[in-house]
Amino acid sequence: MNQHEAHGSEHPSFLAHHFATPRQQFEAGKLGMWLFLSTEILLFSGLFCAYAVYRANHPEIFVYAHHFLDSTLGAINTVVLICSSFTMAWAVRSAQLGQKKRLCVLLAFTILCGFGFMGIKFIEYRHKWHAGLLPGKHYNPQAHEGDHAPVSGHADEAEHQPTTTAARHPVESAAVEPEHQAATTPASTPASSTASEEHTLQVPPTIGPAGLAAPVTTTADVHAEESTDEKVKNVQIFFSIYFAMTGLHGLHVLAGMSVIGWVLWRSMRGEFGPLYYTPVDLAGLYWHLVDLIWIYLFPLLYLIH
Amino acid sequence: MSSPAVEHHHSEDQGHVVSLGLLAGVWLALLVLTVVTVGAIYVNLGKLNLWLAMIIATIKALLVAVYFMHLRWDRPFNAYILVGSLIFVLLFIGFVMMDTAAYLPEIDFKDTLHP
Amino acid sequence: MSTTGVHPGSALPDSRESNYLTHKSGLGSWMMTLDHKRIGVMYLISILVAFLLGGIFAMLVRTEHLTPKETIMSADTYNQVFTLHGAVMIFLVIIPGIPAAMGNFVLPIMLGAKDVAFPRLNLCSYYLYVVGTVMALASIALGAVDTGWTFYTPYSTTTNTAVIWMVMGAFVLGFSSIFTGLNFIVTIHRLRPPGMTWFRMPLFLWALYATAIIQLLATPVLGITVVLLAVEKAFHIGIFDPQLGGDPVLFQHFFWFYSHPAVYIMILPAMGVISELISVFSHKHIFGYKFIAYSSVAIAILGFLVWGHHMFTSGQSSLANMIFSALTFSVSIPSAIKVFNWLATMFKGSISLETPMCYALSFIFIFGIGGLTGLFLGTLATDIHLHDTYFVVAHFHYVMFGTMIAFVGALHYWWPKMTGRMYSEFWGRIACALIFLGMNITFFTQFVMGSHGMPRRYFNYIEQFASYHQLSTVGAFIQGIGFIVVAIYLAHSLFRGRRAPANPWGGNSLEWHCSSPPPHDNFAVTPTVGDCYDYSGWQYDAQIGGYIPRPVGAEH
Amino acid sequence: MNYWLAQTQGDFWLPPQASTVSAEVDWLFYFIYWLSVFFFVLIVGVMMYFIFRYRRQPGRRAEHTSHHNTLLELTWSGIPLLLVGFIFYTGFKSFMHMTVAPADAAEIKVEGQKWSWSFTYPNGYVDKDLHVPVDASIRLLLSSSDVIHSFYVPAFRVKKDAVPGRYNKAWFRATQPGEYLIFCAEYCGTQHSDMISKCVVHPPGEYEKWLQDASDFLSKMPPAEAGEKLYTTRGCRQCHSVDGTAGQGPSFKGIFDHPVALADGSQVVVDENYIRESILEPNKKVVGGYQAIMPTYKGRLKDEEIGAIIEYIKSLK
Repeated sequence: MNQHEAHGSEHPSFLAHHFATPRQQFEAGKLGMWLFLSTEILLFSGLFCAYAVYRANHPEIFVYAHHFLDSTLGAINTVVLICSSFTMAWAVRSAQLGQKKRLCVLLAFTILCGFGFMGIKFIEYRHKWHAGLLPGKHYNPQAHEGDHAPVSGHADEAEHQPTTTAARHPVESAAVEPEHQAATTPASTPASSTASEEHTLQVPPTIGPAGLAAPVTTTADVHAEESTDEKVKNVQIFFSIYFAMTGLHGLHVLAGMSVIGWVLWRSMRGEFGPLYYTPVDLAGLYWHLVDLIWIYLFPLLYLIH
Repeated sequence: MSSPAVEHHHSEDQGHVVSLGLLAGVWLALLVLTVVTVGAIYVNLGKLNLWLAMIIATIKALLVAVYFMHLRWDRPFNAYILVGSLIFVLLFIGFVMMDTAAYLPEIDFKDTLHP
Repeated sequence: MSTTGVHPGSALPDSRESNYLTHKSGLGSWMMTLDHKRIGVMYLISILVAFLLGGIFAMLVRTEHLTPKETIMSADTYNQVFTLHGAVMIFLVIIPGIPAAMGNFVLPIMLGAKDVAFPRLNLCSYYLYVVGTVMALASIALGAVDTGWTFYTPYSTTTNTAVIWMVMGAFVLGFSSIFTGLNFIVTIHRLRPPGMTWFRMPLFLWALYATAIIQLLATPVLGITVVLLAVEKAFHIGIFDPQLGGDPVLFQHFFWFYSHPAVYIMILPAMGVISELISVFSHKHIFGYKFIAYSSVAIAILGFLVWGHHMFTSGQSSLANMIFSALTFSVSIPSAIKVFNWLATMFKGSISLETPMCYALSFIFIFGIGGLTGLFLGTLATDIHLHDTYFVVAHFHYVMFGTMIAFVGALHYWWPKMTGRMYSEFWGRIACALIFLGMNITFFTQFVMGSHGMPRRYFNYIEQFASYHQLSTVGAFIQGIGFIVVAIYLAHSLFRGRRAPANPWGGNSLEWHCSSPPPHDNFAVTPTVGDCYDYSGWQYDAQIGGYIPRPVGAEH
Repeated sequence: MNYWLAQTQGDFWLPPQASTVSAEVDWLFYFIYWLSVFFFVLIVGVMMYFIFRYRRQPGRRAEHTSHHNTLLELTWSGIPLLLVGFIFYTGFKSFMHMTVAPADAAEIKVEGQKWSWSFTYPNGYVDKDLHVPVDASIRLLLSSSDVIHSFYVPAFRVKKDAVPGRYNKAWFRATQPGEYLIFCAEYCGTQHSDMISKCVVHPPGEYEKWLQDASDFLSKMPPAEAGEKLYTTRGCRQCHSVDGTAGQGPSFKGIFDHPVALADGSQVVVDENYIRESILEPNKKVVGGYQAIMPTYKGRLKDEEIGAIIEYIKSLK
């Protein structure tokens, strides 16, 4: 430190006063980010713990309920996130090499992937909203007919709006339904729109050979749904965990997109180069962690055997 | 770490620059592994399916952490943080699962009396 | 060993005109400051205000118990008041107390750094503390909280009170705590000046480092727990609700995975302070430095493995009971190591009973009782009888109040450094004696009634316990008077106190090498570091009422 | 109420011993106690001695001593380790005695609710107090219908949480006839501290008589009084007050013979038939402003019992 202070004028503008060298500042930032990532891992560990406990003790709930998830969409989202991670890592490389234009393009593409991910998530949530596949008390597989779609695609909002507050307007939703189906679920046919399904819940088959997920058709009785769900009780627990996990993860995706947006803005101003690219690197670490968590969420929630 | 020393004094303040080929390779590997994960559910291995999925996910996670997150060229301490926090996660989940599995009969017993 | 920390002269400029307090003035310069010392002072003020609140709640609880039936409040009010007392004292006072207020102020100076690694994050963490505090306290106006600070489900999810505000306040406070811990770890790793090796760090820094590990790894689990609780309460998702297929005991696992390690967030920094005080006021090198340092880290790690001992009667399986009980005892060993090392430090020392040392010795006494009564509670057979009685209440107050004692001791120790003023030693010792006496009267009686079966959180109690409760209340009032005395003479010292010398106690860690109060960026010249427990380089100077560097070559 | 009707001694630290495990627990308590006293006196004694012996005096300096001594450190780590190892082992052994009930134990179901206990005896009779014969093993099957409670009898050294959604088990064998207090030890709300019941330990031979008498209450008591007993023991009290305040369900006070508005807008007069129907099919005609959450009592209350409850409601003017 002593040496450096002798040449105070050489203190670059990006170097905070209490650091002696850019290297020290960079490594401090990196260590700080890794520590923060460890707290994120522990934050998610609570949900993984809840998942593990209920799955170990009641595997039948998970086997039954996961058929309601569309694993094609899950797989697409996995690919989207992996691509975004790749472009993010590439962006860090571009920053290191001082390729400003490429850096901006790659960051923008990464944010775009984030939007794609959230868009698909929105479609999935909306489908569950319509089908009444909601957490806890709101789990009501018959309620698919005519509930309002959530106003926004934000993970938490979809999760947080109790069904009771949504007014029923069959006419409006009828107009919405086919559109979202056609646009979003090419490979599967979620049971959500036809009137004949008023009391019949058809489990959407997952992708691939029919042998895997033979469509289970259950006749759900309004008064005693549990007895007809093939004796599978407490299915709502699965959806509580599903929404909690993907919801929290979705929030992290949004946070990551905002951070990358901020980094993108600074990149466009030309703040980063071979000497200083710490924010790009740290935002990248965060984004990769979000990807990492999804890598586990995908098989745990969508691919249950 | 095992990284070639040449890379390091490339520039004191710049850190390691990962080659584009390596990044693309990791990316492709991740995509292939995703396909493998999805494909693996068509093979019926009973309980092993879960473990297989977890092993593949862990390989993917390692690829991301080691290459995309630069752990290979980073100070080892950052890797220790990651591993350390995972150990605490396992402790947490492990203890809780051990206990809930052991008291499960009390809950099921109640269920059978009051269905 | 014989080298003093800093070569004399260079480190003792007269900074009366320019120090961190006078560096800039105006409210804005405080609100937006990035200086760790100012942030530490702001934390200190906020925490003292919270302590006043928590203390008032405690007094209300004790006053209510003057008679077996209703004395001054209804049962519902009582339930809210003890909840607030617990939540305020734990989340707002004891957890941030030593690390965020004292640690922020002295950690970078002790280390020889100019600031913590991330000053902005540090300020952010302070404001998160403020926001969290406001949210938690807003619950009073929005319908209060009556769950106890443990928020056990399904009570917390069914009660008709503002639990969501309180738990979301705890969530925000958790992030404040996480950021402080993160800052400390990075600072210690990356900002050590040349010569400051790991084993030259003062033990207080080791304690803060160990604390920060817990803050980072345990607090996020509290975060997810309270978020799930809030979501459960608002939308009935049922993860903890048996009616929806959930499991209330699972909540207890989640909660204690944080809240047991949190106990060590509270006690470890206190132990770090005591290690400093005992050595400085015995004027003797700390004994067993490495064992004390390692025992801090050991406590931090082992503290994660014992949470189940809060759940011996909850329906946790016998297998888990056995494992958690066995692991619990493992924590007692590093704690015992520290106490024995402190005693060995005093051996053949030159012990002066200045106010901070009075607190340090009180801590050993009180922590001795608090630690030893932990044995009753870690033991399965006796815990069954004692669980959820006043015995537990007394036990954790002996430990937690020990932390407060250490906090007040630290406050007195670093007060001259922070404010540049000395306080009255006479009143300092009187107040310490009052607090010590009142504390023991209050809580020792609670051991006796607890072991007789008086359950905790009782509004009414049966006649047989009346005399114990009344004695306990008398003790509480004595403590209250003690704290009022402290407040008065400290406030007085701010305006009328004697100017503090740079090194009033003869300590040798780096904060005593810079002026009182310290200059804006701590060290004009980065110090070279020696053995911070070697006091031979200082001699007392009666004229300035403090220690000055011993002239080179002088005999000692 | 006298705290220890049976036996008022007990000592400075612990309540009287009235179950088979008490002596074992107390022995361990005192073992830890005296060990703690020893270490505490040692630590504080040494500390006081040092404060006095090495107090700062003019002309005296701190002496230089070694800064560490590994052998010493290992000694004062090792000895406590051995001691706590012994404490753990003994504690665990006693705990297993307290946990595993003998095979011949009679079973009583305990249900906690805000804010009372109800005890279901093997013959199906439900009482708000616990009655047991002396020198007989009793296994308790604990549960809760709302929040967590904890069953605690200090004199028996027994405590176990009553958790909703599951059965926890506890057992004891009382050794002294008399009455003992049962506390709720897990915080459960407004009247947590009043959730106190009695455990009556009957001398040999009297328990059976008591149970027979008590089970016969329907024929012995006036119907309204029997109804009141059922009201407190069978869980009506949790939701329905008798003083006019609205709980989870409507208050019983002055409800009989009066019309109430139902959730669907229609009206019904509260008479014998409506009450009977509401007990057996509670969610058919729900009073407006309340949720349909009451469980059915079909098969859980006998016809005479329903009759008694109706009489009790009638009596609440």
